Amino acid sequence: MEVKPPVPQVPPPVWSEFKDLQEWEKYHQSRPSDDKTSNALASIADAIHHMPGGWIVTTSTDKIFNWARKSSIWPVTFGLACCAIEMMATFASRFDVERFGMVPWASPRHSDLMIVSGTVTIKMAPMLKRIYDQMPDPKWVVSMGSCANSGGPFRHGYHVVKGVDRVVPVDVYVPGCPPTPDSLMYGLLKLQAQVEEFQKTGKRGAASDPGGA
Amino acid sequence: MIGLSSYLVLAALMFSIGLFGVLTRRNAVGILLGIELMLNAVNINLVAFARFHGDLLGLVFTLFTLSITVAEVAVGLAIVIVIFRVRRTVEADRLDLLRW
Amino acid sequence: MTLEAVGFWVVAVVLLASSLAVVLTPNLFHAVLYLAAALVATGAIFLLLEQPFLFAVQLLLYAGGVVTIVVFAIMLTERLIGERVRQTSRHLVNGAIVAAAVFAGIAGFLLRSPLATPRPGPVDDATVAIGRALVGPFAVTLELLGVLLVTALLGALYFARSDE
Amino acid sequence: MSGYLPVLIFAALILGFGVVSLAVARLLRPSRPSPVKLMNYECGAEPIGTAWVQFPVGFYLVALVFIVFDALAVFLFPWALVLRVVGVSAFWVMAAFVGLLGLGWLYAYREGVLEWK
Amino acid sequence: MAGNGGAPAFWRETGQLIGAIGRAMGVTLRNLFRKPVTVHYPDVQRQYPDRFRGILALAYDKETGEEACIGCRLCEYVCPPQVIKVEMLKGQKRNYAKTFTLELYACEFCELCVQVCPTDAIIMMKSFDLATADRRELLLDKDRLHALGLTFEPSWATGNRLRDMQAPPRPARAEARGEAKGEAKEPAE
Amino acid sequence: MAWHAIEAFIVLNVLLGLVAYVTLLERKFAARMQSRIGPYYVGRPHGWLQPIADALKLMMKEDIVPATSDRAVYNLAPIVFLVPCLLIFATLPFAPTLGVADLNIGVLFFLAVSSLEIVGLFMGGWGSNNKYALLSAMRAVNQIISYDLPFIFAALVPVVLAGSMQMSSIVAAQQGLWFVAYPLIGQLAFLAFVVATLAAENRVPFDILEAESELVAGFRVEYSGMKFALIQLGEYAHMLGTSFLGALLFLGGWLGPGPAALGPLWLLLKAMVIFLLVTWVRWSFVRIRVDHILAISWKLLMPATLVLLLAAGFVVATRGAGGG
Amino acid sequence: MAATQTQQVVEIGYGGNERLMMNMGPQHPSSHGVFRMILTLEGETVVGVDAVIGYLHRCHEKLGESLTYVQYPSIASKTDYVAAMTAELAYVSAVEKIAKVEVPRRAQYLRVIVAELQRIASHCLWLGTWCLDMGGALGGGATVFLYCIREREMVLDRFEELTGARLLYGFHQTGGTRYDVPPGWDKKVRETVDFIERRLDEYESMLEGNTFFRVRTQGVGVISREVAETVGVSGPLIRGSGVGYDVRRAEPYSSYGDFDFVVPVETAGDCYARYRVRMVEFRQSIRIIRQALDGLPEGPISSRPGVKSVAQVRVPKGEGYTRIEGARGEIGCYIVSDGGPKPYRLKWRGASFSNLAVLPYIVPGHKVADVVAIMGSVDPVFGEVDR
Ligand code: SF4
Ligand code: SF4
Ligand code: SF4
Repeated sequence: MEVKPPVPQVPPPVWSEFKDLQEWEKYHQSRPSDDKTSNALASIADAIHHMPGGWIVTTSTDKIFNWARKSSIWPVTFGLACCAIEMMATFASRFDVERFGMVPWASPRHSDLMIVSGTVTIKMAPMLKRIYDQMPDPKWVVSMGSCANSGGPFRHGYHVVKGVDRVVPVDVYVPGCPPTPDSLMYGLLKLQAQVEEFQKTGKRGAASDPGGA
Repeated sequence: MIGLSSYLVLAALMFSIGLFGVLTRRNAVGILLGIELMLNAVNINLVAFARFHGDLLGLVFTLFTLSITVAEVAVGLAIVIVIFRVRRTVEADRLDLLRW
Repeated sequence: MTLEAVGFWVVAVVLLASSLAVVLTPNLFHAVLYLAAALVATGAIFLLLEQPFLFAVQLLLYAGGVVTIVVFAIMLTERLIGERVRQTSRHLVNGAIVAAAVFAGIAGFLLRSPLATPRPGPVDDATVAIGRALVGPFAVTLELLGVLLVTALLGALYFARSDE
Repeated sequence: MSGYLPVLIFAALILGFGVVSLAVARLLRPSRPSPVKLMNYECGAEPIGTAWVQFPVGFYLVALVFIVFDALAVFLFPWALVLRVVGVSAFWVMAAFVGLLGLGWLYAYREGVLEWK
Repeated sequence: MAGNGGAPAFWRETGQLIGAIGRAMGVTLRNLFRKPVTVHYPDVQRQYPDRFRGILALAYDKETGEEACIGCRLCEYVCPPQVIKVEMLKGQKRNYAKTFTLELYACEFCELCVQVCPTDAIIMMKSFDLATADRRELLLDKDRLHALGLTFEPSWATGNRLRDMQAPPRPARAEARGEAKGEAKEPAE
Repeated sequence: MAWHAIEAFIVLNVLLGLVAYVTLLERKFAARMQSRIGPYYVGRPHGWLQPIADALKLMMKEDIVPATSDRAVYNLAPIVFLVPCLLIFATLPFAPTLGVADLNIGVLFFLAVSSLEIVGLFMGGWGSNNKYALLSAMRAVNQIISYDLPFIFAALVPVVLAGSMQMSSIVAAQQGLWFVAYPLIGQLAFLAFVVATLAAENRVPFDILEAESELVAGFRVEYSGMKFALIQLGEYAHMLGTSFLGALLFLGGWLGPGPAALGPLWLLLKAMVIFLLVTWVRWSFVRIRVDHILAISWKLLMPATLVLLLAAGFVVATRGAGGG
Repeated sequence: MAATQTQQVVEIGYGGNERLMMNMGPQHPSSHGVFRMILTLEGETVVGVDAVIGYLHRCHEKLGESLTYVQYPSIASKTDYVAAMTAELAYVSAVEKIAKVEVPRRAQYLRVIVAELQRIASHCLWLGTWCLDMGGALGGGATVFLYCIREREMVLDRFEELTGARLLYGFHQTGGTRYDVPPGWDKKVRETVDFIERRLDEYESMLEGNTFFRVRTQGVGVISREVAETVGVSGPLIRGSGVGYDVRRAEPYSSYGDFDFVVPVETAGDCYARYRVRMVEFRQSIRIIRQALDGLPEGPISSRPGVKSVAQVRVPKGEGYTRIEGARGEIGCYIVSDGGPKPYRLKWRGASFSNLAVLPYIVPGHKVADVVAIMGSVDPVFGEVDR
């Protein structure tokens, strides 16, 4: 059969027709940019960077640092609803995220990543925010499943937060209800790629990069 | 050269500090801490004498003192606990059980 | 200065500082921690006096034991937060005077008394010697100590449990 | 004495390692405290009251028994070294000592101190 | 732990304990020598079964190569979280979807839209790999849906097949439609 | 002096590397036991860069001092915890003449220093002003003191048999027969030693201290970043140290076939055997409740080891010779 | 009766110690979701427990009233998301009851097969998480957890082959099921259950005779028969307390009458009894699955045509309540219909919700460590509690 492959793109005006995304633009949390290193180090690095040849030092150390961050992302075990069961399956033997250096920890103080797995309700949101706040910087959030992305099947409910990004800044959205462990792992790899890109500016992964992880 | 007298002075200082603690602390546990310090000072003395006189007795004696101190603390604290139960306080000023 | 002298002064300073802290700090929990420091420093003094065995015993008995027990006692009796932790001390001046007087007395005595000239320490392995003494001449003392310990244990247990 | 010099150096090195690594980390890490972040962690809920409260006596009783037996352990060390040279008499001395403390243990056992509740 | 039922009970319990310790450690030891069940994800992809319900996509008509959706909006109506928006474009021979948007970030992957679609236009893919850093990217428009349909492998289910399978009076028709092609591909573990 | 410093420095560094890789070993071992693969992609194959990545990352994590904590105590605790945990290696020789110091009170030094650990632990638990942490610290102190005694008594058995507290002479006394092979006494003592090790290291089934499911992460629940790393390091170092001690006391230390130069390797191997044994147990059991833990220690293990010790003493005293 | 009992336990061991209020949850490794317990502690002993629920209130009942009979089943599975098949079944059979729809035998057998497979999967998860609670994430508990999840994956694979989804299926529809079995599926199911049956022995050898495990569970969290009946717990909880109540037996639905199985009953009422009950249920489920696979009739899988439009299913005026023996107990679904395509009123009776109500009766007096064991043995699912 003959097909004319259409160009994949999201025409911007389309969003405006969706209340959800209008509100997303309005409410979603953005992240402060100074959570990477101490200011002292930043200024030192800046000084080195401006010395002749100094950029080699700074970029390579930056590479190493980002590699370390990327290779040891510890998620906090935080399950909310059905997606949490799949998250558990992802941590379990068959999918074993420890291969990527991820060790689930119970305390947010030891963790770098919060996988919001499930429906965030209005009652839960402050708790979630607090746990997020209590994680030490730099930290990341993966929104797992439709509920965390936007409220999902329950988004018309009166007690459901329409997307966890209204509460905490989200780095990766994983679609699915629930996403299979494979897709969560895809999302986590995607996150790793983002963390690796987490350059001196503290910039997170580019928005317009749907393809490569 | 650090001689015997240095150790003895050190122990004496420590003893005085402990005594000061005993006298000034209000809290019974605090007083016990002071007593601990004093006993330690004594131990230092014993060991120092044993060392500089080449005498084994001091060492054995220290060993015994250490153990006895332990027993002392245990009983002392138990008493403090009892007092606390009875009086609901461990402030030494108010411990006038023996007065009547 | 020899190494030993340096060691002595360092340990002495640590010891006295932490002892002072024990009696002066308003926070009882901190006082206990300072006591632990003082006890370890005392152990170090033992080490300087070439008694490693006593040093180890000091650590084993005190750092592990007494501190534990004291901490527990505090937990039982006094809340350490809020107003009550800042326990004030009483008779500060009087206490200082008495303590100073005692120290002066001792120091004066020390200065006057003829101290024997230092002799080399006891046999190199003091532990064995202590062991011999314990099972030999001091055997009875040891048993008496056992009686004492048991009595203390029973008494303490009895007191602490009396009205449970 | 001099045998302890390496130990001392070792201890100093360890201390140095701890301090230096903390210092390096201090240089590297970001620091963005906020009131919520500095709140005590309690499963995401707001902590109710303080943690510093009194604890029951059971904790103390165990420590008490421990202390006494720790004192016993202290005497065992020199004893262990001289057993061979002194012979059976040494054994009996210590056996009696242990037996005495064993009585205390028995009492504690009977009293249910070791139950720890 | 020491039994309070006298000496025999004590020894029995101790024996039991030792046996239990042995057994438990035996189990872990046995598993130590089993092959790990882990699927080495980025290196090896798990084989999805044929009916896998992954992300949604739009298909082209098998015969004509035209886009299959006729904009009938049945899927829009049936979708429980109401994530599909379709506008119909009237044509001469047939109708088209003028716009077709799917808010994948709210979809619950219930396959109802696939089931109701009369022209097998909306289908599901055997993949979920659409994780993204921007939520707006999960708003799929028609072009994107078509592109996804070509990117991933479609799963078995289409509207007609699903309805055939459920149709009460004609059980034989499902087979005739070639339902059974290569179903049992997925290995047990 | 300089030589000592260099030697100590080398030992410390080797030690830190060893500890780091012991964590990896445990992770891989546990993963295999659980039908998993464990760290793999960080330094493929088999994630040999994982410990380094973890350490680096933890170094770059923000450090949080809770506002209501006892700041000084909280900040000092990791170091106070770390020092004894690493200092125990000071007296462990890796070969007859290799090590920081082969003290003549070796075993006692080890026990005394490692008993200091609870001070740091309690400081951490107390300083955090966190309920989980404090509860965990209370439990931990209780547990550690309870198992200290069996541990001491079990470790004393080889001392009695060898008639010395010096590590090297204990090993030398095992020339003919490893103490673990000493009829009855050796095996029982080794068993008690392993159990007490499990408890002293807070390993499952005795891990009520970190009891993830009850107390989230135990006394270190509030620690983040490098302080957390130091605490973890201390725990693993203690674990490793105890394994080495076990290898020296019971498994004949560096004795083994082959030239003497292989000694350290043998020792490492034996220590790893103990370590893996402990790990194996750890990943096979559910946790015991705290009161049972104490009951096991006080009612069973403590008297048993004491009796065992006396028996060993009797044998040595009557026979006048140890080590078979 | 029950009240006095609680009173009794609360008063033990108050030795003038201060009480500590400690939060457990909502983010807690052992809270099994988003449950918050405010424990009042005395040292380590729990003297009071305050349960806070509602962190996962997802407006299920309201949603059920605004979605049609066609749409809701897939959302019904999100109530008890660990055992989605049974939750869906409850809703669907309530609709069928009001509409008086016959369900073909093949569909009934399929429903039984998936329900029992689901029970196995759910119990696997229960055993795993329970051991995780008791054994620590860094210990043997984690090992059992991973083993259980490993075996659960096999069941999920079967579900995935059947419906395409791993956790929430949308398998049932009014009048039957939506999916027929793919070729070769029954053989694979047989292999799976055989395999799991063998692995069950392995779990039991890790736990059953293990004294560590027994002291953690025996005599812990005892639900007396009276309390069980007063509070209205169901499922393994009530069967662990000596009441042989099982909806599959008491009121057979979906052809459960055709099968031969045992309803396990234990009388001790403690965590260990509940563990035993569930372990037997594992095996009984396997037995039922084998029987159902043997007798799986040919024929249509649905008595109604497949979904073609949103308002396809209309139900006459009326009301109906059905109950299903879910993995956690009796799941009830009550529907009032006003004759339209949507229910007028929908009410869930979540098994976990009623089971959770027993906590204040059994938790006080235990240690903190026992709380997690009790929580695990109650095995709540918060989608079902908060709905
Ligand atoms: S996205 Fe789906 S699976 Fe995940 S929590 Fe929401 S309803 Fe449950
Ligand atoms: S799968 Fe379900 S939720 Fe998703 S678009 Fe289709 S009908 Fe809507
Ligand atoms: S996808 Fe199918 S159901 Fe939806 S509008 Fe197009 S043709 Fe109609």
